[in-house]
Amino acid sequence: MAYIEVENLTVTYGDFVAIDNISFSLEPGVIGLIGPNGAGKTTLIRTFLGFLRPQKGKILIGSFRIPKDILAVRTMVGHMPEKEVISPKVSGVNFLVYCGRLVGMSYVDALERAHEVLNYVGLQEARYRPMQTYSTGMLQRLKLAQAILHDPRLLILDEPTNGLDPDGRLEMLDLIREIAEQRGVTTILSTHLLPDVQSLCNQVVVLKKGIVEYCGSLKELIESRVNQYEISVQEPYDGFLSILKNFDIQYEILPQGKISIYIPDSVDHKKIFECARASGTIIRSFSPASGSLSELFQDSLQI
Amino acid sequence: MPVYPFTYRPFEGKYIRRFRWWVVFTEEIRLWNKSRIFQILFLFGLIQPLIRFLQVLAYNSAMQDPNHPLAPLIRTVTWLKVDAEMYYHFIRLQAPCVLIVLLFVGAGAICADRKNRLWEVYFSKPIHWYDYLIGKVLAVCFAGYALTFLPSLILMFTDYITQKNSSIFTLFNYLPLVWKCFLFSSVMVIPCALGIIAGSSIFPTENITVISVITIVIANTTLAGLLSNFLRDPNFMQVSLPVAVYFMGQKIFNISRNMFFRTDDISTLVISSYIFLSSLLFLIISVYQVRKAERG
Amino acid sequence: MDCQIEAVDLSKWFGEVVALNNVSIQIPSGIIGLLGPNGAGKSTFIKLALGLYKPSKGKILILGEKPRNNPRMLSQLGYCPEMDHFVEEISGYEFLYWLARYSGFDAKEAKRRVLEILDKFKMTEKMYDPIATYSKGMRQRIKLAQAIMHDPSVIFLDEPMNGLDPSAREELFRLINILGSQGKTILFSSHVLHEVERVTDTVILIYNGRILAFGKVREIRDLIQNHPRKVVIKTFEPKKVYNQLSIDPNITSVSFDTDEVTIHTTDPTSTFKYINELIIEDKISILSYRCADEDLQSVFQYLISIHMPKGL
Amino acid sequence: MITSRAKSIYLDLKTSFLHALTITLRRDRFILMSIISVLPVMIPIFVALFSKTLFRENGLEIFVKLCEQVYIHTIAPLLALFLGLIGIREEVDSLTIIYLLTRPVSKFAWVLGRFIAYFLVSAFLMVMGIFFTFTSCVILGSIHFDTTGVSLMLQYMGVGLAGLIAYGAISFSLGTAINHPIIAGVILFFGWEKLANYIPGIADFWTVQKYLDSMFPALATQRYNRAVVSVLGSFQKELYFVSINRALVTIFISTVIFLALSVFSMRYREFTKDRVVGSK
Repeated sequence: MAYIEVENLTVTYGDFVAIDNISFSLEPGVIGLIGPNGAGKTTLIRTFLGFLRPQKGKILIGSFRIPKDILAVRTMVGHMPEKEVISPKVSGVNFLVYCGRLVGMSYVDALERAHEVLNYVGLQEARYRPMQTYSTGMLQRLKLAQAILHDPRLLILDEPTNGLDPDGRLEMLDLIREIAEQRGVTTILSTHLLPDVQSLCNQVVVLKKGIVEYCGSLKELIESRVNQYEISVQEPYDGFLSILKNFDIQYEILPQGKISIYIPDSVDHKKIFECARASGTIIRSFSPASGSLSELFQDSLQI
Repeated sequence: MPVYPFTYRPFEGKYIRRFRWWVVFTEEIRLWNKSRIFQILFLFGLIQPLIRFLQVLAYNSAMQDPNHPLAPLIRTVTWLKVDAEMYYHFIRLQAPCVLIVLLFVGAGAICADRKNRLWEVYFSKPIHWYDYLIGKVLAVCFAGYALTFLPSLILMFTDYITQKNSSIFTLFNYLPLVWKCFLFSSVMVIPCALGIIAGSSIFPTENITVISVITIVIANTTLAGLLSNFLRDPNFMQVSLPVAVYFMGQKIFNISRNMFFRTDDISTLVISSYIFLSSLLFLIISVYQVRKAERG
Repeated sequence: MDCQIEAVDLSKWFGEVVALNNVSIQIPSGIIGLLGPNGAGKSTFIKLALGLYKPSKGKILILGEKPRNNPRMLSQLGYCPEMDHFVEEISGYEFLYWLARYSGFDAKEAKRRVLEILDKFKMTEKMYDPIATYSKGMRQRIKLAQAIMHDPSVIFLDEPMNGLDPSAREELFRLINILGSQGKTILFSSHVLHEVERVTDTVILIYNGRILAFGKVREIRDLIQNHPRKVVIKTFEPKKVYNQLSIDPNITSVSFDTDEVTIHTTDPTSTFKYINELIIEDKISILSYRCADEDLQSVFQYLISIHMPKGL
Repeated sequence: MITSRAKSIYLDLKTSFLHALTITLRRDRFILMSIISVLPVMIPIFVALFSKTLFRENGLEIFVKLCEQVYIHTIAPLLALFLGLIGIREEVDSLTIIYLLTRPVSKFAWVLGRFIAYFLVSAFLMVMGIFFTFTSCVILGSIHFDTTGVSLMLQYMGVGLAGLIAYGAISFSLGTAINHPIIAGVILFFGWEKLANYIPGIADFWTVQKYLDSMFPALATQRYNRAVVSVLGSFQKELYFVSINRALVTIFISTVIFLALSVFSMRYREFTKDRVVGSK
């Protein structure tokens, strides 16, 4: 059952073709929309919301057609815009109340919901302060809060973890996961941070220069590579690497101090620990790797 | 002891689909009330109503007491008299305050939302462009009425209760006056509000909106003044929108003379259509801008 | 130690909110990461160093001089701000050209430099388009271009990685490394440790307006490695792992679930060593294990907890 | 040392001037202002079309009124607000000013360069406007292109330029020093100045308009009385009349003071806004 269907969609700004005749269909679930800067992710989202008129083609979300049934779509959609949104003099809770009332809640409902949602996204203490005193992370949370305020069926998040510190990023991802999985909200997550996609999404749409490069489930994209492990080792690990080389084990150094190791089928993974002991170092984390999306991303897109 | 989950829960309430503009309207008003500058400007605009209030009190108390020491004085000074014309002058003299307050209130109404990228949030909610626009325009108009029509109502009520022979039936005598005050206030406030909202929807920032509206008002009035001056025909003053509004007020209050002009030979149809058409133009501009943002 | 930036009792408050609280630090030349969560005071520190703010208390010296209202000093500084505001109608070329002129170059030199830097950033094809049409990455690049265009000796980059895709990040890392190898001092703020780690080994940790630590990444890594922590082990036989691990004296608490065991340890190094031994000796078989709190926030919390009196 | 400092200030001044000039000339509001400042030219033509005789009789008065009421009392403050105040305010509001603040530019040179650019652009518009008005009056036959006519025109141009300088300096200091400058500017230039002129002798010493008025050519001022000037008011006006020299000195001094004020606030204000967080 396809939830979102896009057929032959073309969107242009004047002469510039932002989205060039794309077609895909997606099932409910968490959908990753990935691509480099300027690939047309934001344009696609704005078209979904009816801010842009498509040049040609049609979009179906559920049973609603865009742009014909745009108001019905907007009732069930929560949108978290990419850019910083700020209403400087207004406090967080008042902003949310206003948003809720725009959707059509009564004042009491909106106030109740606003407080609940603020608690939920972790803005308890800042709720009465004007928004101009908020930090980037807090504004980001507030943006998420206004998107989930009215209990949407479809959540569109444009770069939700942009500008957040790692802690905030993990919290944001947890929030999104909770909403998406426990509440069964279909979520479109536009991002260029591949770990986010990897940890959350089950389907991806890869955009590049306005063209769909890949669309489908993430599992098919990343077939699990059985004999590959990701480990992190206590520094210094040069000795460890040279021992690995002696045993003809291939490795690759990843960012964040991690090492990716490929072991032949004949060798047990205990070998790695033995090598570590031989070089006097300690393995601090160990997990089977599932093929990194970032490699794939960079391979297939050549960016 | 049952423990209830403390997490995100689905919303089961009802959505109110109608009168969405009311939300925008109340939010706007709530926002200005927080601004210190707005409060100062508004209080400044309430100086004249206060003076008029004292005038009504003094006049009525003096006129009804023949032995009052001030009575002869008040009887001789015609401009202290409380009658329909006083309301005309009251509203007329409020005009500069109305312009300044409406500029403060309305200039940022739309362009600030656009600059702060709030449109992305607001229009992703199920709200029509016309709800948004109506809310904004009405809020700005409300500020105008709060400086003209509402004080004049209060003045009338004061007048009514300070008169000795007032009864419930004399209250009905005020009805035409209420209507006239409302008409004149509307003629003054609505084009002003629409013009400012139109400016706010075109120009990028609040400052540019203010200066452009002021430029248009001043250029328009100066042009009219020069034409009437050179051509020795005061009626050319109606080319100026503010003066056309004054003339319209004179027509509404049936005042044929004022300090400089005779308005008998000015056609009501011409000025009213002039005011109407310019308001329509402003409205079309702002509708075009807002609709473009909402519907692509 | 050559001291490029020196802060003495530096404080800055806005109204009653303290943004930076009594900071004293001497920063040597080289590439230095300014690390801290959102709202810790990184931006405020950079803006004070640039003279955009007047210190509320204390002073800040760059190369021995106060930067505020000091044109001679400012010609040595480059700044890439965090915020994303431009005059949108003008083109990227013009934006850079006038800033180059303001830096004191004549028309010919300014033009040469702008073209050179645009070429370096691969933006020549869109340089005459208005900035409003640029994508996020291009806007970021143009901000960087204006910061390094005039060959400053001290460069401040405020959250330069924000919103860049992976390939653009790579390019930025390369650029910072090149600039660093030319002997410039680069102070760049970030909230992601491994980003900083890619380009430098010296960081300043800043938290709630105070400098928490200043040193090598290695030392911070060691701190991460040595402070008490939580380890999550995934296995098919949690009971067995539980039994084996509860022997270790360093482990303060062990708990297990259907397929995972969570332990808290006071000496992670020896605990990891112990786990490694167990695996090699085939006493337990595991699927994976990892630290659950190996990030900066926990380091911050830990560092604060060291200095905090126990009563609090 | 001193010479190198002076030279660097001169270079900053030049850059700032050229920059301000190029950005001002390309703005939409420059086009709008040039249309507005040339628009009064249509009035003599319009009047002439309506009645030839009227125009011939009062042609000089028409020119004088156009210059005084339109150009000097209205267009000069408008130009100051439009090209001076908004030019500065735009940078501050969009926060692009911090790119400038981190450049090695002396603030004095920056303000002065901008001011000169503003003055040149607006002076160009004003001079062109007055010149075209004069020409159209000459062509339509009310004024002759002789020494009296030309000197009248030149005098008005001079007063107009003095007005631009004074209003411009006030706009600059408003734009750099306060947060809602445009409302303040409008109230000051179109509220206070007009109002204060009805209370001569006391309040009008604090307006620019009084000093500009006193520089008007004598020939013209004798010819017309403003409609609303009361007898008392005109008496007071004569009583507190300001001589041309004094007016010039006052305008010059106030310009210097206001420009110094804006340099001062450029140096000591913190233009960048930071969102700070106390406790999370």
